Amino acid sequence: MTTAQLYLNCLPILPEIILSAVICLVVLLDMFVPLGRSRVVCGLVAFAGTIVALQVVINPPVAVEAALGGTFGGMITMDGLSQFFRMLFLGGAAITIVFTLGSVETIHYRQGEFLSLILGATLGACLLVASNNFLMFFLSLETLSLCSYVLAAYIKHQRLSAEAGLKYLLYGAVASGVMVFGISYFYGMTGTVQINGVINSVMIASSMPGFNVVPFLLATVLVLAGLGFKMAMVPFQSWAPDVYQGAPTPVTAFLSVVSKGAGFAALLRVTLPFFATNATVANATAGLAGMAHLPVLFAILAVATMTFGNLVALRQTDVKRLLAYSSIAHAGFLLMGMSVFQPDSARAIMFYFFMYFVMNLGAFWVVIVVINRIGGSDLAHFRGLAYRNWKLAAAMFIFLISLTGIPPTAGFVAKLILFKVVISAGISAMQGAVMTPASWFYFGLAIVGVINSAISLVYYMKIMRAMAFERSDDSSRLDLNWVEAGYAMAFAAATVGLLYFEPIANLVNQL
Amino acid sequence: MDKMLLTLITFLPLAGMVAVLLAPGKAHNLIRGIAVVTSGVVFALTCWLWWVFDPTALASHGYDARTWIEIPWINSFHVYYRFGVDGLSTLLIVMTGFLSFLATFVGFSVKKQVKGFYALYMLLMTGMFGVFMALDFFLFYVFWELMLLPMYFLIGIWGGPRKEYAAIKFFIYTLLGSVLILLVMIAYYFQVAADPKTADFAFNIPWLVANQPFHGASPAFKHLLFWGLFIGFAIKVPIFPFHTWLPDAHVEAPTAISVILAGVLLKMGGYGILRFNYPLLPEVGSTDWVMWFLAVLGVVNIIYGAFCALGQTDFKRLVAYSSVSHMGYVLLGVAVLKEEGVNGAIFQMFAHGLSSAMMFMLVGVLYDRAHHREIARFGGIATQMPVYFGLAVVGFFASLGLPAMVGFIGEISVFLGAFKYSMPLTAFATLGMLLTAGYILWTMQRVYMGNPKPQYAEFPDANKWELISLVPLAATCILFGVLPALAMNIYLPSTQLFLKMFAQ
Amino acid sequence: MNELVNSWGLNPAIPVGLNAYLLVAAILFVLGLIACMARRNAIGILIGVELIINAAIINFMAFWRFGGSQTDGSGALVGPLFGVFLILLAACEAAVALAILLSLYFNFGTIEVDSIHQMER
Amino acid sequence: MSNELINAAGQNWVGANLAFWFITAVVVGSATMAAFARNIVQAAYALFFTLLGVAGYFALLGSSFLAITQVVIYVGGILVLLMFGVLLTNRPLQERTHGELGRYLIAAIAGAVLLGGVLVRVVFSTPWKMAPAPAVPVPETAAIGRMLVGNYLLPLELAGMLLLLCLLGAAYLVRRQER
Amino acid sequence: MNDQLVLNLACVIFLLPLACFALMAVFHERIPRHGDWLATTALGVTLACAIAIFVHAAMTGRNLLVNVTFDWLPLGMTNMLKGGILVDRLTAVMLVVVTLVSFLVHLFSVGYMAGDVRYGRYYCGLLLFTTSMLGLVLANNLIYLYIFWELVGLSSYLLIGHWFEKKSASDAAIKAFITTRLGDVGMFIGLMICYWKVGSLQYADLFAAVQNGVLSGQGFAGYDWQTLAGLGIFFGAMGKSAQFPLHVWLPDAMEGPTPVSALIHAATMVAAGVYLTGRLLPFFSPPTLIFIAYIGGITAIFAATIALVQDDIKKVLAYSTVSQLGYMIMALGVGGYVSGLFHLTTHAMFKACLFLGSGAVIHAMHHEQSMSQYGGLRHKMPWTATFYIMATLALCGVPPFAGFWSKDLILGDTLAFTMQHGHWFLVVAGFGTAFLTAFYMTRQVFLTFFGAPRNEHKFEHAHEVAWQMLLPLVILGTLSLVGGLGGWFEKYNPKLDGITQIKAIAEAGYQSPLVATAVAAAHQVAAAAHEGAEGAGEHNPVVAQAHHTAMVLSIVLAFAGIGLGVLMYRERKNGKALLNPDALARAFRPVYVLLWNKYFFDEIYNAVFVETTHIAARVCAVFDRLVIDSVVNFAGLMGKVGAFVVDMLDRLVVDGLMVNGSARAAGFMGNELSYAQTGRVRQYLLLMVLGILALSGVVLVLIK
Repeated sequence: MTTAQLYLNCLPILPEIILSAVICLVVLLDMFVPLGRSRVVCGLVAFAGTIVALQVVINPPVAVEAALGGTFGGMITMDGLSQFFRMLFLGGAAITIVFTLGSVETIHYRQGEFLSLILGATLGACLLVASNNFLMFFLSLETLSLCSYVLAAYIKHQRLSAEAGLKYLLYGAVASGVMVFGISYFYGMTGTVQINGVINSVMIASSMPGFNVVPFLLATVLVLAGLGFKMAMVPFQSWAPDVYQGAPTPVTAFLSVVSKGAGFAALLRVTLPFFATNATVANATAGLAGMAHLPVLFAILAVATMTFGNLVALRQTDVKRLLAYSSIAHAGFLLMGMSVFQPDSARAIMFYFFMYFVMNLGAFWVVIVVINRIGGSDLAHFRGLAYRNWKLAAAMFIFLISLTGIPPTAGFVAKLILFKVVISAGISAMQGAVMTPASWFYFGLAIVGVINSAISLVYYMKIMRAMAFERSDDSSRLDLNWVEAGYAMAFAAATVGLLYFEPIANLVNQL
Repeated sequence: MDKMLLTLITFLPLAGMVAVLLAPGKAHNLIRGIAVVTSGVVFALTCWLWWVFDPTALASHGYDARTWIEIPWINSFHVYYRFGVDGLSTLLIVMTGFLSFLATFVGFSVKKQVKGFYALYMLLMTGMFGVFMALDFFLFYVFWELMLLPMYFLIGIWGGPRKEYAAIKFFIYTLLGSVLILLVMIAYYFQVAADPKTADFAFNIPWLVANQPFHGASPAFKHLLFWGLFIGFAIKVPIFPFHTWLPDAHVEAPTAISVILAGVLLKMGGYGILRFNYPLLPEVGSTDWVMWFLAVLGVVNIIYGAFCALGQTDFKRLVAYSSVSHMGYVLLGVAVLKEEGVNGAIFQMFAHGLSSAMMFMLVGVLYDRAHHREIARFGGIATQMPVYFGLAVVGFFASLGLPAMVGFIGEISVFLGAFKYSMPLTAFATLGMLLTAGYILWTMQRVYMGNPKPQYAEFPDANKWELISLVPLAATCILFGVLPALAMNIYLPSTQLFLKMFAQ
Repeated sequence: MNELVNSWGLNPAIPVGLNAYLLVAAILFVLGLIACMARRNAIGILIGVELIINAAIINFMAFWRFGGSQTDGSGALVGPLFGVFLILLAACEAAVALAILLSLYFNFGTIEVDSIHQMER
Repeated sequence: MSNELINAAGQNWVGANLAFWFITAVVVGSATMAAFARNIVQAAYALFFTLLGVAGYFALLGSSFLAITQVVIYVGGILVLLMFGVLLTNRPLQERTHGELGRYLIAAIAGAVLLGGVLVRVVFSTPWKMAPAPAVPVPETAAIGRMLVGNYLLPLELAGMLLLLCLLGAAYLVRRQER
Repeated sequence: MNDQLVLNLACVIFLLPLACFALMAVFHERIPRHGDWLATTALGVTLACAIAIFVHAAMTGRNLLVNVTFDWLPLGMTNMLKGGILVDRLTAVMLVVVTLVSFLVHLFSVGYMAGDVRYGRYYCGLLLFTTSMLGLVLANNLIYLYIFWELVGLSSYLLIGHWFEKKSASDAAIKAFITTRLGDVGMFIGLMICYWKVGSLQYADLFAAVQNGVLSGQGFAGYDWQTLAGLGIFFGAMGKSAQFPLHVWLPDAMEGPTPVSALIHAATMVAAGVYLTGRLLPFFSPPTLIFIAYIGGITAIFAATIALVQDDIKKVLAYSTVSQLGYMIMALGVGGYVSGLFHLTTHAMFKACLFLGSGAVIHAMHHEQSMSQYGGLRHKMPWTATFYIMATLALCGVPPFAGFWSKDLILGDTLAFTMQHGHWFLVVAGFGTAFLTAFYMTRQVFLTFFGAPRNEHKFEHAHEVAWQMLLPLVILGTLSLVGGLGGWFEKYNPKLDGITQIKAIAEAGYQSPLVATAVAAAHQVAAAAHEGAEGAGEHNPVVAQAHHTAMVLSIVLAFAGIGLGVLMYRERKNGKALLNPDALARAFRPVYVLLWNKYFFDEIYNAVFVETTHIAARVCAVFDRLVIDSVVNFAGLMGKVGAFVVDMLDRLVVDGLMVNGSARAAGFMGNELSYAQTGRVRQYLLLMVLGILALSGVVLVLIK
């Protein structure tokens, strides 16, 4: 590979290169900057680096556009999907860095390592969504995972954090082992580890008569174990509540957004070719390519995930843990979109994720502030918040409403678009005005989704109730600094402002 | 300027909210001042709307052309920022402006968290105006829900002893209703957006009404849509048996909010039925059994609500049930699809807005002094508070439907229309007139009459803020009872357009 | 071709076939899972994970070997490359795991996973 | 097709096949022990033999490079790391796998074996992608090297980054004193 | 004096009290003397205007003076309820009656109500009443009539309940309002029929519709629309005029201040029902008229019997009023348009006088109303006694007092009708009532003014009343004497357009299937009415004969009644009457008890209507809380399965959250599911493997 080739090949991954450079820079800075200032200096550098990387993603150099499509011999691919998610991941990383600066949880611990691990995890996530090769895919995933393990255990003198690290590590190690075992079967079946190659040959083979679908689906299940672990999808969700609760809150926010997003991005990356086929459960006779099986599989997973998340969330009293279950439930909603293999549904998933990104980060920021100021994330700590600081409470209300999916918030739009996709699949499966099993299937799925939304209202309301209708023993005013209040308001404004979702829709439609 | 009018009316309260939020939390009078000024300006603007609105010159889509505003908003989803008014909405908007202005003064009795109260109150105003103006289904739905949230907190934080229960019940019920509306909206979206030629009209209410996208659909499906919308709106009205949220919410809400709840929010149900339910699905609405069923339901509402009111021991609860009874006239008037009935139903909404608001204010005045609402524990108030009693007579008799007051006009008009539809049913419904008189007089006797009780001897008569809110209502109650044409003329052409849909 | 897949080494003319390797890998995989689920000691669980990873590498190598041992083209050298990277990842994992376990040991005084459940339900 | 294979190679596979079975015996046996041994130290020792055996497989499958890597990194690095872990965290109390965990163990075994059954079924029923392989393994070390600086440059660099990060993280976590 | 001036005067008559009311309603606390002089003066001016119109009407030969119509309530683009003013001879008479009595009552109240706690508000009530009553009289359509009809109900309610500290007063107020509103509901139904069939509520349009047969279509239960509408409207009149069986409110209404009783419950408001019946007489179909006549007859005799035994001075007068109103109604029912309305006019005069007189007595006796505490008052208050006795004689029908002329006319009309068409009950009721009336009025006069004082203490403090109270007595007493002279009303009201219409209908061959017997009578009724209107039946020998007979008989009966009263209640030297009333009461004990308890009507109504309504209300309220709230709304909403789900949701959301933050139903499931989260990482791993297994199972199932 000549230098010129190398240069050209490297251009598309410029953001990742920048990230790597920033990682090194942060580590070095952390050694030389006086202790007291390290937090701010390293934080700002990391933040600036992330923003620069984000800028490069949004406005790629001209040459990148020329090289868009593939690089390093098809090792990675640059398309709308990867652009979109890289943007989200980098944004998420930047916001997590901000959260870290605003949180007191990690204040007594070294920042250089923390920030580099965040950036490292982001690097893994970015490469994951872009990778077109299972080796690259797995390696990126592990980069993300390994950094996350350490991050979860970051408050090393705290038992909860250490326990979170342990659970995350053990669960993740097994899950990724299972996943790589599944990947090996894919390789065995198709003779290649290029993702598009694998999928193409599966699709070709499946159109042949006598195609044996069992190994393919088994391998899919094994791979799903690894991705499902990242997405916190039932039945691979067990780790999530404990880890979310135990990890430092900025890390929890990161996990619930970037890590989960990486899982979905990877899933979309793997299944993307199917979305172009316009296949639905309706044409069940067309074998694997007709996707009679995957939609049902994903629908089952979706229903199980959202129902489990919502029902168990009902009994939670720790807001952080509650949000963990809520994020499981949201994974269920996202999976609902996966059961419709149409281009629109991929867009709807991305769209939903964007909204989820905003509102969930906002909610976690409020949790961070509450932990900072009141000292815990239990419901009791939220009591009377509306009277102690209305700005924070108002912001939290907006996030909770949005998470429930009630207008006028981003969450409503997200759910609307998602349900629209599911229902329209049901309608297109109808024959004239006659309902077919497939349309019943999709309508039923939508109804389950609506019921789940209603259930979710209950536990979100529990937080609202604690904040507005109850009083805390300590009713002194809670004075926030401008950062704390400002971020909360900014996220709240974004959550409401995203009601004007035209730009996001356009962004997603570029896929 | 006219183009901006609707936008201004809707979003000025939002600016007021921001101003309230920026004010220091301890400066209660400043906050109240901001609220009064904002709602006052908004009320002035609504009056201006009344002034510029010309009922005889409606555009082809049936709405006032001068104030009509339509801007693409979210192209990918065919959502428009589309505001417009016809006679019906103009009347209700003016009423809303009027009531929310007066309720601002009523809110002065709120002593805790004044800032939060008025901030949410302003937000609520935006929601209410938006609902009456939005002619884009999506936009309408957003405003519809927007109204729900501040209401939830206004009841839940500033309410009475069982406020939480009431707030949650209100929230759940109305949310349930709006989910049904949402489903119908989505159905229309799918039907219209499926065809690229019409996709851009997916949420365009005037277009949907004019083009009837489900014209050829199976009757069963149309019924599904109709009843989905109907239940969604019926919960808000509220119509038996979806009314049980109302007594709780009204009773527990602070007075100012009860006023808004009864005065404006209930009208949204009626407005929805008139604006969406019937025009979108006229074939269903004019089906024989549907007309019968809804008319009977309206009568049940009237009679049942009156009986329930008669059986109450809580003053405010009684007033709440009287709302159930009175809103039955609205349903009865609409269901029979006669000109008199529909006009009467609209007037009844207006009248009930004034009279029930006034009754809630009256109850609130008493509650502020006695801190309880048990009818049995009152007595002799008329001797203690003569001015207040004088106003109470006006308020209660307006609600009773006494001629020369607003309540009468709505009732008589609805009855005259309904009578053309079915004589026995209407004759039976007139029993409601009697029962209404029964519970109102009986209540007045127990609360106001009798020997003055020593524990209430210190009650001061109505103060100036209470008078500011009560006297204009009393005046309008009489004014529009004597000169109903003032209000009626504004929406007659719109009603005619509405009825044309059922002409076949 | 079938022989190549199904050979169990009984025919001296044919090398041990693919299925034999896959079977061994599956056995290792299952044993690894059992170790993960049954061991109370966290390091025992890590041992299980190593078994699973080894099983995966054996699969890759076997598929590579019997899929043509390509040395060029897009699928070239997938087996050894995957193997190398997986070993590398296992090393990273082990390092991180050890660090976390030590941190845990400082906090709890044990690494027996059953006694570590501060958070539940 | 297989005849062609033999003819072309002109090779006798008896030794290799015997080696396979020997290695298999060692690997399965020691892996079983690694999974079930009561003592964690025993399990670690058993793992040692498993890893060595797997290195043998790699040699049999034609990648001496990977076999050596396995021995050097896995046996020499990872296993030693694990042993360190065992020693650093071990207490006089030895691991037990009985008592109240018996039922649980059975569930684990049953689940894993069932999954294994599915895997075996799949292994035997799947038409794997096959191609005739060169009878004599080609020397692949140089090719791997070329690949690593060619198309696989990116994974290599990422792996470097990953190692750095793991080092950072691990070092941070085990450092006792903070600032 | 042209019609424009008449119209202006009519407007003044209506607007002056209204303006005065509005002013006083707001400012009565600040006006000196709470504005009593203002109200009285205003009424004086109004009275002058009314008299001007009356004189004008009498002098011109025309019946109709003013009929102005204007738009009021647009019910649609084309349907319009119109308002309007009508001034004809009947209106002119009514205006004078109303303003005169009202003016005098205002004046009387200055003395009677002096020092009352709500003095100003009392005058507001009087003004509101007067305004409404004048509006009622001036309306040229049923809707305006209905509006003011209800408004007089309101003012009646307010004035009866003037002393609302007394439970009995507020009870009576409610009873009055509800009972009359019950009648109004019927009237409203009649209105609706008219609007539905005719499309207008103008009197003129209604009469035209009757002539055109618009209302002759088959209606409900075999009756035609005209009958139904007529019955409905008459039901309203029954309520307002306290006709059997809606009479129960009027005696109770005596809880109000006595001047109010005089104004509202004797002279004007209760007569509104008679006015309405007379005004719409051409509109009523023959069966309706028969019904009206019977209701009137029953009421007349029925109330008179109750009045025989009452002890409360005002109650006697109240039942007397009911009885006399029955007279008027009966007269209208038999077609005696002139006689009925004539009696309305004269009755207003002497009954107002009686009430004000009783008010004076009550005032003098320190609000003692029981006649058993009176006696011998003529010595203390001679002027009052004089005019009270004059009014009594008028009521008894002694010539030449006012009552004689009108009552005689009624009896004559009834007799003539009966002689021609049967229905002897009416005659019996009419003459019986005349006798009873004379008797109980005599009883009252003797118990009150003659004999020895039975309560010495109160007697000692009794005194003649002030001039403000005496002057109205003088005026009204005089009018009782001269008010009916020569049957002027007959001359004044010679020809009425409506009456000719009745004839037209009758001649058109009216057919009603279910009341065949009534048909024949109806023809005759119409004819008789026509004849009567044509000048006291000079052309018809039967009618002429009837009138002569009736005159003789009525005079005889009046004196017989008075004589019996004297025998029973005039105390001789020994303090005993010739006939002992107590002995009589003992002899006819069951009858006495029945009468004393007013035929138990209050008790029956209470048990049947009031209690059942309250029970129903309570049941509804409880039902609403318990049943609707929890089950029916959801069952109705989503059917059985949906109900379960939503009910669960409701319980979980509303109750669960509200009570203690633990959701119940779903919370339970969540609780169970949460056992999966044991916190043990090995179990997590096991779950993962089991999950993979399960998914594999799903996959295998999906394939097969």
